[in-house]
Amino acid sequence: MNVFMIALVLLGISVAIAMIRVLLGPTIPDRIVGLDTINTLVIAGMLLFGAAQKMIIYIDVAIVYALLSYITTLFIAKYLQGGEL
Amino acid sequence: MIWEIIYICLGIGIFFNLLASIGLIRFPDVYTRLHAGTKCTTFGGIFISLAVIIYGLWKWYDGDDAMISLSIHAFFAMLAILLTNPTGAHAIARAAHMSGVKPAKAVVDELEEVKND
Amino acid sequence: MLRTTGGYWDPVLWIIAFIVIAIVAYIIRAMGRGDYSGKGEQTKPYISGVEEPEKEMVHIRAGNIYWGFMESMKGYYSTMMKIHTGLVNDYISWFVGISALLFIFIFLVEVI
Amino acid sequence: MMALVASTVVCFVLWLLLTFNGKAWGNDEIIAGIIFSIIGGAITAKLVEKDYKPMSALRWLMFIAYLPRFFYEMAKANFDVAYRVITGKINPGIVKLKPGLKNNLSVTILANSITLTPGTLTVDVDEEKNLYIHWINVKDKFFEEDDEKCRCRYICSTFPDWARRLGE
Amino acid sequence: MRWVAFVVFAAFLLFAAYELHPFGEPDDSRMDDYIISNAQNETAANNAVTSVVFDYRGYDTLGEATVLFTAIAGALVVLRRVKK
Amino acid sequence: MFEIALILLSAFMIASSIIAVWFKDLLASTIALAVMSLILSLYFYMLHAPDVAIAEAGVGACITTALLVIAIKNTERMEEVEE
Amino acid sequence: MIYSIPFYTVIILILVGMYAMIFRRNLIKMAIGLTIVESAVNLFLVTLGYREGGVAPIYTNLPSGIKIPEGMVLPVPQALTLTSIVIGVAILALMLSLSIMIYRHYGTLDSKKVRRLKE
Amino acid sequence: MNTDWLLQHSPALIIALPLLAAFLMPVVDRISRKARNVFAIIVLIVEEILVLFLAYDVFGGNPHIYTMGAANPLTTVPAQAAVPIRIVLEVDAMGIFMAMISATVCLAAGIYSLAFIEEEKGKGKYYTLLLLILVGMLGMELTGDMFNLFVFLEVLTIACTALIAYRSNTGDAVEGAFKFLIISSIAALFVLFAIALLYAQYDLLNMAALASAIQYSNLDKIALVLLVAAFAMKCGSVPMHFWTPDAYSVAPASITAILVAASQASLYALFRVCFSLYGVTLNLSTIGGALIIFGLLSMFVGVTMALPQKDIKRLMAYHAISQTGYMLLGVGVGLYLLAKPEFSTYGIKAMEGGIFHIINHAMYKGLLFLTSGAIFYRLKTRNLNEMGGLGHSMKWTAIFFIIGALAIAGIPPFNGFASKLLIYEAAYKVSPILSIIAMLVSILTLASFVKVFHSAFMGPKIYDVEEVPKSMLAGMAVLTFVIILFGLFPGWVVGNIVHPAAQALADQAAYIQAVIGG
Amino acid sequence: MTPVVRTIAALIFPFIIIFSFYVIMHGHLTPGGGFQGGAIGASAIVMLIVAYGARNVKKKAKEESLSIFESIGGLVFVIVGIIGFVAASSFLYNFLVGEPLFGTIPPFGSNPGILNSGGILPILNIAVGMKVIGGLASVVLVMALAGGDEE
Repeated sequence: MNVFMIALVLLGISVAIAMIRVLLGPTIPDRIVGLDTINTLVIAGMLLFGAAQKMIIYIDVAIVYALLSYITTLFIAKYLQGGEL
Repeated sequence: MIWEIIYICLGIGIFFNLLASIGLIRFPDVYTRLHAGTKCTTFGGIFISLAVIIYGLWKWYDGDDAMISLSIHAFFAMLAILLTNPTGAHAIARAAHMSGVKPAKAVVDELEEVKND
Repeated sequence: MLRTTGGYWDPVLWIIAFIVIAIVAYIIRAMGRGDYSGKGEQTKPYISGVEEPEKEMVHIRAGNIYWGFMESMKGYYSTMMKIHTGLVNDYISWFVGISALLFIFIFLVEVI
Repeated sequence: MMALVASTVVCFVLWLLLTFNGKAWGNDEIIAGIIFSIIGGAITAKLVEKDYKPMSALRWLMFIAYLPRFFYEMAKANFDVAYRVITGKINPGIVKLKPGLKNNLSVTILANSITLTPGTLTVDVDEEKNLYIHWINVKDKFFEEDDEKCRCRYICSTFPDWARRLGE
Repeated sequence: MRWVAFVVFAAFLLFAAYELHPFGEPDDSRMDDYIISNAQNETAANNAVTSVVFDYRGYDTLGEATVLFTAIAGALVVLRRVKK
Repeated sequence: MFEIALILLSAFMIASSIIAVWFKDLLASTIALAVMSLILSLYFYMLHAPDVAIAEAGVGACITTALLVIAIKNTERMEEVEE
Repeated sequence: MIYSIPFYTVIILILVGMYAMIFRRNLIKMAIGLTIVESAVNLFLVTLGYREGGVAPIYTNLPSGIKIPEGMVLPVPQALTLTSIVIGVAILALMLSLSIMIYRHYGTLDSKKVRRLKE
Repeated sequence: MNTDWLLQHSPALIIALPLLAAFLMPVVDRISRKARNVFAIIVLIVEEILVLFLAYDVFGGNPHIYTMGAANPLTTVPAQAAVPIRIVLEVDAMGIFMAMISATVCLAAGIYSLAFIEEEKGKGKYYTLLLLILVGMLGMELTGDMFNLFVFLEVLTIACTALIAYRSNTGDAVEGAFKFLIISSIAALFVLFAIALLYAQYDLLNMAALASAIQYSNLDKIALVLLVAAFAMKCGSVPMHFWTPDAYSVAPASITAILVAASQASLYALFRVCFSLYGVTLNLSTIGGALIIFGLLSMFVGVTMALPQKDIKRLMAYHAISQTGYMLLGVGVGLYLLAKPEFSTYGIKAMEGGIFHIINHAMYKGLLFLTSGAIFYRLKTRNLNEMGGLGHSMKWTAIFFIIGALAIAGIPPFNGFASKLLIYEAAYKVSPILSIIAMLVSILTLASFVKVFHSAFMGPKIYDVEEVPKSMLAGMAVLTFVIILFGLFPGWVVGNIVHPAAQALADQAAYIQAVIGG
Repeated sequence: MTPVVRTIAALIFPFIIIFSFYVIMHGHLTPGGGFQGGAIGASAIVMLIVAYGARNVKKKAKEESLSIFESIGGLVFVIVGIIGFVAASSFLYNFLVGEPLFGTIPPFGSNPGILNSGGILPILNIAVGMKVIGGLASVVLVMALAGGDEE
């Protein structure tokens, strides 16, 4: 089996643990921390899958996520800190 | 030889990512969780990207021309993670503090003191 | 001329018949007394000595029309009003319910 | 104008890197790259506040010199977190720091570095560019110190100097 | 009552999933095979998905662009400030 | 491995969608929806549909959350408790 | 190997979304439910197009040894999904702007209170 | 630029022209108000002419096929492939019949809106969205591709939603729009799900190719149920009709007239699915029975709910439901009888009745909504209790209202009678009870319109108002003209327009032949 | 937001924009296309909205001009379609295949990708990209401004 795929599945377990935080998190910031972690993990997962399949063009998706996941965080943070958008 | 380097990089990356998740569960409040969630995932993500970059460079060296593109794109992903993750953590921490989440077990909170003045 | 399964329907014939009847009606009307002016006492309403109500009161408002019909079908209307809740969730559940019924219907027909 | 040229050049370099696929670029890629870099540069120059200077080559060199040090601190930070995750020993608090930086870029570099280095996390930045830092392991010695420089050293070693060199 | 309808609905949808072809083995792929084999010749594009989106089913994309345009015009209409 | 990954992802998607529906706090629902969209994008990616994955990334990661947060900002955050 | 787990996932997601739309009364929660159903249908389209061991139908820098056309996933469902995603965003934007206006006029998002129009 | 060339490309042009105009509208809107109005009306008129031009050719007996983006638009199946690959526009008599309705109603509503929609911020957007509704309807009616149908359904839905909420300064309008949107998007999502189920089995999206391949497996049945339920909800058939009065009553009157045509586009899609897509391979009487039940319920519940209404537009909206019931009854009876070969002539007659009723209903219900809009324009209220005595001052409106009301109640010699007669006779073959209920509903319809007429136009003069502006009267006059025309020459209309449409719908083999075989 | 967030937003803004152009322009070679690139580009503007505030963004990019931009995208799409049957055979016909501009037909099978290919696809990609950037950015901008007080 391809080593990258094994790494991907291990990352999946990591995502599972992070999702418990999204589920439990008593406050909204806790949940965003979980979301942020899952974001990075998914980016890593995308890189791994692209390498595992040797598909060069797939890596673009990871870049998109790496660039855009930040905006979600910012939006919710902006909501939490109050004031108008 | 190169496979071993990739294994090590992947191992470190996976280890720290798992550690980040466990840290998220174990720590008591947002700020400490952010320590785990930011530092470890960034570090782990960098190592996983490094594994992919090394893999790409190796294949490129072996004669598959287009594989360099894999490395460059993975490098961009890594750069983006490196730039955005700490900023996101900063934004969350600030928002959390402004929305009134107190650091648990804190011995000192100078920001709260400033706000109260 | 529109041919239906049982016969036909022609509006031109109908209009001709209508015109003929109208002419007949006019003729009958013309046979009446010519000196009737319509301005006598009999045209005024007489409600057993009570004053004639104001013009705007005479006009029957829409809410009162067919009051009897509604009253006699009270049971039906109360059910209908109960169904028309105006709740969006209900609208969607009706869709789900009807699809479920149709599912059962279309699969049962196969069985029978 | 300066901002337009700078952002166009940055965009063009990024375009070239993105479209590189192991062989030299074709003419079509270069032409499309120039056109789109100019458009992208114009949009950037129009929409973004121009409060950061185009970095000179020296700064880039310094940045490269900064990386190993930064990387070392980051690795240390991770082992630190690992230690705390496993043992659960924490003693957190939020402290104020006056690094005395002037512009936004240097503050950004410092804040991000602090976030990624051992035991610290930037929580807020106020108008005078003072940082509020969540410190996972507050030491009492920190409060006994009066000198700001020394206080900084406890938390972020020499990073303020690096940030000043890189950003100002 | 709602729950009964919901459960029946759910049962039939799950039945649909049960009846489908096994995952990863489409029953029939005449149209897609034709597109994969001929996309490069007919539309001169490497990406078969893009050639489907903009060439074979370009009309759908026109419709899709119209949907977006409509929704944005609609949002502008709904949120415009009207004198009371 | 591929199958295990798909099963994991399916479980995550169902879990996050249930979370999104279950929470009373709409902001938390939004976050759960963002997680679902993220996992969905990875799902598309692993089913070899990178085009769709990019679209879902661009939309789900940014636009959907932005719209929902703005809507919550202009209305109210908590779902009213059912009596 | 896995018989059809993705299909069941899709159905369960649709049901979760429908549950939100039938039993939840908050309008924004209903919009979230609609988004979930939308995502489920998108996922369904893509899973229909998956072919065992196939790669994306893009010829740029393919790894060697891919058979054409058996070694590629079906492109049409992906195109349909793209269209469907755009439509989903459009509907979400319109729906949320409508709920903002509803909140402005009614002061609530509870669908039980938002029913001036009935009978 | 010869006629043949124009005729060949007109299916694509019919949809491209309003689309182009809609995209141009924000630019034209910047020039001046007058330019925008003139532009909109000219586009609508040209559209009407194009549709009639194409209709003349199609009713002459040759359905048009147009393949988007092919080297030769007339070849649907490429040389190496066995099935159609590209999107095919399939213009047969039924499709162009619906397109005529849409174009006419949009033209009337466009003229009417010149004065009716107050000059405020957003009238440019209003015309943009009106043109987009037209695009959506025409796209649904002319396409021969399942997914394309879905896309245009969404265009129609979103444009309608935006226009229902056009008066967003009232809470009612927004509420009605929200209900409409959520219902429509649910319906559309399940349509998409059903399309995916069909695609999964046959790897086809073209309707004709699907029709020739369909095997009526269990999945097909599920897809059929979802399609029928979704489209029945979109066209406002009874157990799922609740959104109809909400949406119809709050929209501006000109939009309500278009909404009637829009829900008929959904009705068209329902018929297309039942007849052309599933066709003879399925036990026609099954789904025909379901349609008859839907129709009966719609007729009865619609009209009885209309009687106690106090809001004039809600009342008319319930009547729209009840009239939709007639169409469903007519076509359902047709579907039911066509499955039995010995009754097939009755089946065709019933379908003619149902289809003739579609165009009649669009015309007179559109007219009635426009008159209610005229009342609203002057009185600023929709409540019947506050009206009265308008007949003294608004004579033309009153006359138009009478014509519309008599037509909807099926009083000879107006067009409503002709189509209802066809339905009564054919429904009698299935069961006499159906005819009796249909006639009863007709009487109740008359009764409720007498109520409206009495409370709005009769009685002493209460309000001192003037007649509405000329352009509004012109919009109403267009529809009145069509009603009287159809009322006077029903035989010609049925023979030359409705019968080919019914035939095109019933004859699945010819449909498949036209797309794949030709 | 704080200067830190603003600086990082300003730093990665050109990156997102140029990446969006890359995705739009290479739509016929790599995964992506008009819609995806447009969504990314709109996200860049959304990021500016969240980092700098909607009002500041509105001063530089009005929503009216954004929607005109969007209309132009739609117009280009329809006009390309109409040219298809005026100049060639049918609506949306790919009339540029074999022409010097965008007309190179790539070799069958795996190849490194030629930008100058795809017929009308790159033009339509750009049109849809313009449309999506303008549309999504303007809708987010309008909704973000909707909550504000009357001007």
